[in-house]
Amino acid sequence: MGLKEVEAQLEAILFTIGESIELERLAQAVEHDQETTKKILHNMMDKYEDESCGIQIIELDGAYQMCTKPSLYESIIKITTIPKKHVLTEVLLETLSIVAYKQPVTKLQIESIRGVKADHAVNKLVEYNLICEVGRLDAPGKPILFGTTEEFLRCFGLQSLESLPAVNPEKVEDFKLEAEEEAEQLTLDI
Amino acid sequence: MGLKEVEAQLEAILFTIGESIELERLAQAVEHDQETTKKILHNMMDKYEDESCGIQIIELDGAYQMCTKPSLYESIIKITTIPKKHVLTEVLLETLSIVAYKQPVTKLQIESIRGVKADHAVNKLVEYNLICEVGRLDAPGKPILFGTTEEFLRCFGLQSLESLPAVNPEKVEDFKLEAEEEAEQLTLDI
Amino acid sequence: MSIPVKLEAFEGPLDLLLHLIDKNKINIYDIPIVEITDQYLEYIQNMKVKDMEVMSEFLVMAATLINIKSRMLLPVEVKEDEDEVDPRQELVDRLLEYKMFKYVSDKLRDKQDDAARVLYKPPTIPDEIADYKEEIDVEELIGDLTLTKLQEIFNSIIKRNFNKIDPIRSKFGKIEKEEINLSEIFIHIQEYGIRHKVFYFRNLLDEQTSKMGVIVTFLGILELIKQGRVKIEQEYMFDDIKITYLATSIIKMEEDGF
Repeated sequence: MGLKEVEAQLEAILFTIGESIELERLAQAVEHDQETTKKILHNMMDKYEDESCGIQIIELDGAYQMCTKPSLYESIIKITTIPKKHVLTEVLLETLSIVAYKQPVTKLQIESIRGVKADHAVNKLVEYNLICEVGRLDAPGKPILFGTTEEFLRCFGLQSLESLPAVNPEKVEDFKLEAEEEAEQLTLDI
Repeated sequence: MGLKEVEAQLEAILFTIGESIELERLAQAVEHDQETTKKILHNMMDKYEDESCGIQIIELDGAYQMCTKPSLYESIIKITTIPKKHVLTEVLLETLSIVAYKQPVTKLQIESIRGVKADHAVNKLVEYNLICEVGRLDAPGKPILFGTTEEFLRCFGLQSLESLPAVNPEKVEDFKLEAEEEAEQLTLDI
Repeated sequence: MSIPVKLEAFEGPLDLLLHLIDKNKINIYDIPIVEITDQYLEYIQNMKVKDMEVMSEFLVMAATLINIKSRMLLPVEVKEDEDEVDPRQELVDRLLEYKMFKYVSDKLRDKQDDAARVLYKPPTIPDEIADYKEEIDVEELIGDLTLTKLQEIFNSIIKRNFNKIDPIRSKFGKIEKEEINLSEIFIHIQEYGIRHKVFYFRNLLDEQTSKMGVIVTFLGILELIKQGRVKIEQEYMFDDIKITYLATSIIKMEEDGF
């Protein structure tokens, strides 16, 4: 089977399914190994970069999904209404960031960072399918551990957790240096 | 606006809508007259004829729709029939054990025992035919009561629910005592 | 100092603290604890929400601040081989961590806005394929899971639930506002006494519905005996108490009356 035909197969599959599909399943469907299938997919992704293309393929933690390019958003909403996404309040977003960067994390750990109860926020994020239970902590009471979902990656345009915005370590270092300098002058002038 | 960009717009629109859409609306969206839009569409249709393309644009009575090429039907069937890997995760196991020993039980009751939403787990277990609806609770909203299936009994070699080993009530007492002892310990520490 | 911002606007104690630090333009590593604590407490006092849950979260931080403040006021015991730890250090660390998460959540919000511009297509799987129901091999799914193991899982859930319950606090009843006003009841007894002159203790109790009401009424009578304003007689044990009201005026309960 020629390369071109495999490309056509993958395109048709991704179009029909609409949702994300794991590389493993795609490889099985086109009867190639995962390595080859991945190469073909990335080859297609390059082709879609052409400015005459309105669609693209995105990778989500080893799964692939077809979607439109962000630059065409305005043209699309001209003729169709897009279902509203969940609006994340400050509380939800802060809680979500903690889960994203600290995962797997328990509710208690989230609460100790934010200084407030997290029950409501955690439940809402689970309901929105942005975080989910990933296991239990081996500690008294076996508290639930939470992690982020694939939907989280999709909603925030992330390929994987590695592509989370980096917390600028330099910035934190700057703070620290500043503080040390001041600490030297520090007297008990409270 | 360049021709290429219009093509990208049309592609993105047809992809998102999924259904057929009249030439008139397409022309409005891309801000060109119908004649030009039609020409661009037919140009795209020619391009899609390439064998590396899995999708095509079809014309239906003055309307256009994006769909897969009929030759790729087999591949699409294949992907939908590839068996997915099913595993009983920790979450599913816990939920199943609650249903087994507390049945008949509502989703809300499961949630209050586990402390998190149970929708996903309950749906999965129903899909796996391990639990099923066994009735409705006579309470506001008439919530569904879940119990284990015959398949569940068969798999565990049980003749009926009665042969399900009951949770030892003494053990429950033990837990209570343990918890109280720990609490006393705590007060001593204070 | 007037409080321009409502406390409800803050996500929690750390949020409020960061706001104060920001507003006073002070270095997070060198927090003037006295000043910040005073301002913080002022905010709490002006809190509109009297929700215990919310309030307690803010109060925990207030206690922490006061603790740091008092530690800083105490003379530092100089030990030679020990590094002097600034009492504020832990608070600074917490604030920094919280600040960092606020910072990344802003970044995530931007990412979300960008990602929302990408649109997806609902599945368009032909009906005949969509109807295909995958056979799930339940036996394979269950694998080596045994009933004993399932029961162990259930037991651990139950045990976990007992652990979750705070055995001390779960026994606390609901805290309700004291509806009984001592001085009001005290005056009420005297009014009753003036009207009836001679009556029985039980008559007074008819109007009291709660246990606390009964106790307070009893205490009221004791106080009146002490002041020589009533005379009481009881024929035999557990018999109703006959009360004769002697005074003609009504006195107010002394502040430290009870």
